[in-house]
Amino acid sequence: MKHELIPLFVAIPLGSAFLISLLGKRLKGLADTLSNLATFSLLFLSFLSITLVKRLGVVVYKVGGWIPPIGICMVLDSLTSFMLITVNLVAFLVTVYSISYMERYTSKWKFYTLFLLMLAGMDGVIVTGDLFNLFVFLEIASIASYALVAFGVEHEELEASFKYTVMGSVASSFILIGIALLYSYTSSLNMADISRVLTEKGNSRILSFVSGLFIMGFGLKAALVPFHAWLPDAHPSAPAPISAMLSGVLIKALGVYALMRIFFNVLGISSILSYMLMSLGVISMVLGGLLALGQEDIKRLFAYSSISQIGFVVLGIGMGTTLGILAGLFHLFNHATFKSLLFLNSGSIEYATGTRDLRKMGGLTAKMPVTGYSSLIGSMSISGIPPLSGFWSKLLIILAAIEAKHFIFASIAVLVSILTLAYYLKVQRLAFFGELKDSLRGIKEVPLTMKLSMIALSIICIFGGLLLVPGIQKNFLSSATQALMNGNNYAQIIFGSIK
Amino acid sequence: MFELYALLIFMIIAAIVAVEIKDLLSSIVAVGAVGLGLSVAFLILKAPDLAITQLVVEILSLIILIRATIKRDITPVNGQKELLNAIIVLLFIGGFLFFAYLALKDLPSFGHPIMRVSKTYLVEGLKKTGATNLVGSVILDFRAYDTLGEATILFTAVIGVLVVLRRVGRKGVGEEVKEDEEYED
Amino acid sequence: MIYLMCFSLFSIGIYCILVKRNLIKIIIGLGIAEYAVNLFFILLGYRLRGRAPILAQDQVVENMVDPLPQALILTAIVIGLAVTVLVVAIALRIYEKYGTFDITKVKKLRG
Amino acid sequence: MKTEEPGMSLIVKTITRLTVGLILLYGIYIVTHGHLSPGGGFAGGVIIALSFIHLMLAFGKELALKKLNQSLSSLFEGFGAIMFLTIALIGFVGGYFFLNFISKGKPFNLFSAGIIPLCNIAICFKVGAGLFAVFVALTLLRMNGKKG
Repeated sequence: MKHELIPLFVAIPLGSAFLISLLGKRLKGLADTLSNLATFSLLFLSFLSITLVKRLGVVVYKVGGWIPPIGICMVLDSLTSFMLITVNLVAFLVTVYSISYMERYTSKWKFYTLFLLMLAGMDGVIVTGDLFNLFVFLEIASIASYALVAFGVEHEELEASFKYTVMGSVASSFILIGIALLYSYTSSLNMADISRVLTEKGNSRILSFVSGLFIMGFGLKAALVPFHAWLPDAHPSAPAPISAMLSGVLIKALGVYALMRIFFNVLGISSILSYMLMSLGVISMVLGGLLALGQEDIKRLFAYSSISQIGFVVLGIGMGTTLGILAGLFHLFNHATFKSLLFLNSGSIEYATGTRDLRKMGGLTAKMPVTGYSSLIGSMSISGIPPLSGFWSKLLIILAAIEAKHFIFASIAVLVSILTLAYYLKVQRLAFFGELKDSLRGIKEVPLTMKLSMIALSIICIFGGLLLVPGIQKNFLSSATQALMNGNNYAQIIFGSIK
Repeated sequence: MFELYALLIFMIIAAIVAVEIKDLLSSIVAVGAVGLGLSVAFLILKAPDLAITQLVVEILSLIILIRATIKRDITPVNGQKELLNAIIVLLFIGGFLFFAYLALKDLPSFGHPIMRVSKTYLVEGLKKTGATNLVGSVILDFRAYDTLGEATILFTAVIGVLVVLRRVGRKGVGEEVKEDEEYED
Repeated sequence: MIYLMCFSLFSIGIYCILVKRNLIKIIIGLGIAEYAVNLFFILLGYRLRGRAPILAQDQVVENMVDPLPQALILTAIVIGLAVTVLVVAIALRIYEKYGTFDITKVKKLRG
Repeated sequence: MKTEEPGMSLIVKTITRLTVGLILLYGIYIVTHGHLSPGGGFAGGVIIALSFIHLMLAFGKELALKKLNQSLSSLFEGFGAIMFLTIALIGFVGGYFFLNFISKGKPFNLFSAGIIPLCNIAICFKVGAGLFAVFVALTLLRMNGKKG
């Protein structure tokens, strides 16, 4: 098991999706078992991949046996395995949650099929080393998510899904034009090869145009602020496990990861670009936070808060310093865990009470202790209360901004953290504390599997700060940061490990 | 290359007609003209595989679009156009085209691609894969992984359509809804 | 020059998506934009007086056009078809719920 | 369209009867010769789906559904998908994902080019069945919309 590990990240979810679509209708329970099995094995493989990277360095897999510029290659480096762990961890816990939650919807097997296809798309995007292949898998994940947003087939879901589909397709066309231009300019599609040719050719106008196209395209997928309009509709409308996946990992895998990979390793980051990313991040942070404050719908509030937190991540990564990238990646991981936890909580509330309106809730902790306390942990973590995980990553982002002499950005980040605390306190006060409303007397705590995954996620939130302990940090975060900081040496590393 | 220019001008005009005409059905027919023009353009550009595919795909999507609109609300939309919105969009497009114009100067000129990597496909395609259709050898051998993705996309869309067209989305816990009844209510 | 014409076609599609207020028109705009992108990619791979990349019996490789963009665009056409089918299905369901394709009348969501 | 009488007029039906077989044959030709001449699994699959759609448009949905109902078509689709992935995985066992593991044969023969024709057939199943299933679903929706 060396190189053969890599294609499994795509083959396992695809194969299970096809099997479920064939047999899921006839055999009851197969869909549940198979998809849980698939996501669990993916999680296991992701952890395995870390040891593999540690032992061998960068691993390149040649699909079909063709040498990379001719064929497609898959690349496993430390950033890849970091992202794989983030995605598959959330995916596994979400599948466990869905076993009971999706009983509320019809056609569970179609849900699992689409879910696994989306997962395959995300893993494919992360693992690939080829630009067009990245686009193809990005489309798989996007199309699956368009359909999943409309899973409830009610008015709002359909409308949100339409909006999401149209904006997502526009983003895809921008990305495709960017790829076409790069192909014509360098005559290659392999990311390492493109990077090599670009360093030889030096800077040119076409590169800045392509950067603009990619920022528009991937920025739309990542919901950075001028391009965020679809997110507050799409994320709340989806079923809760899907909201957790969309907010928790999809926008990161398709948007932020692709941006990082392309800008740092392929195009090479310049100071203008870095400022552009940082200012996009800051605008998203502020606007997302302000809009979240005014929301009454719990899932909508979480969705706006996602925009704000993605702003933090992009700010950290955009700084381009070692500390900044480290902080950004750390926050990315933390946000994946606590935002999916919060969305799962909101799903539990909806499951038990049937409403998403904050004004109709109150005193839920008394009736639903697991949901109540786990959401308390999630909220405290996202608003940066020590010693929970969110505190450490936000602290690091602010420290990195100060270190890089961006004092204005640092102070804005502090202010937005306080803003975050404000609106999460609002959620806690309205939903979980205070008087229990009469209409909610009869509610019960949610089934076991839903509790299990919420508990697991809150444990990760509590101990997330441990990732900064030197021994763990070196293998997990720092090496991922190093992969980005290598910049254009990416090409040499890839071609070096092909032999 | 005169015919290509003529074809592009035709496509642009057809596209403008498709966008601006009030009647939805005529608009769909105009977009069909754009698509078929594209198919001919592929033929001129020596891409017969694409011409066939574009032709059949265009027919299929036209059938689907026409069945979608026919006998539905095809009353023209004549609500007050938001002029400001249109102006902003036009400005944005103007800027986009200007930057595109600047950037396109750096590309290799039309008709002279670099073809560093793809020369290998041409020279070694037959020897390595045994297929005389070199496009076929690229999509199903050199880059078969992409084609797996492509097939998966279509599969995803099919499942997605089936999901979207379900009649009943939600149900109570423990309540049974027969699969076949989902579509027919 | 011909590239720029292709970009104008793309812009028409984008204009249609952003300005029009009818679901079917928006779908049409998506289609036009996608055609333009596909055409652009093929234009990039064209060689003056080139041959189609299909070997004849003599098996001579001479001045053939680039096969790689053709293979990629085949994939892109499929993606376009998939998106179109999905989006038409969604639009039909919206029509069924609201009785109109007009987006100004379809507004349950606030933002 | 009157509701009592399924399908279109007599002329359309007659022409359809004559052409549908040809279209189907053409689709099969395109698929099997995908590695020799333009075309391939995708275009052929769409043509095959179109031939069934043609039948359905002309004769109304009942007849077409009798020949190929929806669950059968989704079965075909899943089958095509699994076949494609299996081809990929067999190559995987032999060393690489998507290794072209069958001998290449002589050029210009129908049986040449290793896995390429097999992949074409797999894609054809998938595309044809999938698109037909989508069309059936859309048509069924339309009928329901009228009722409600």
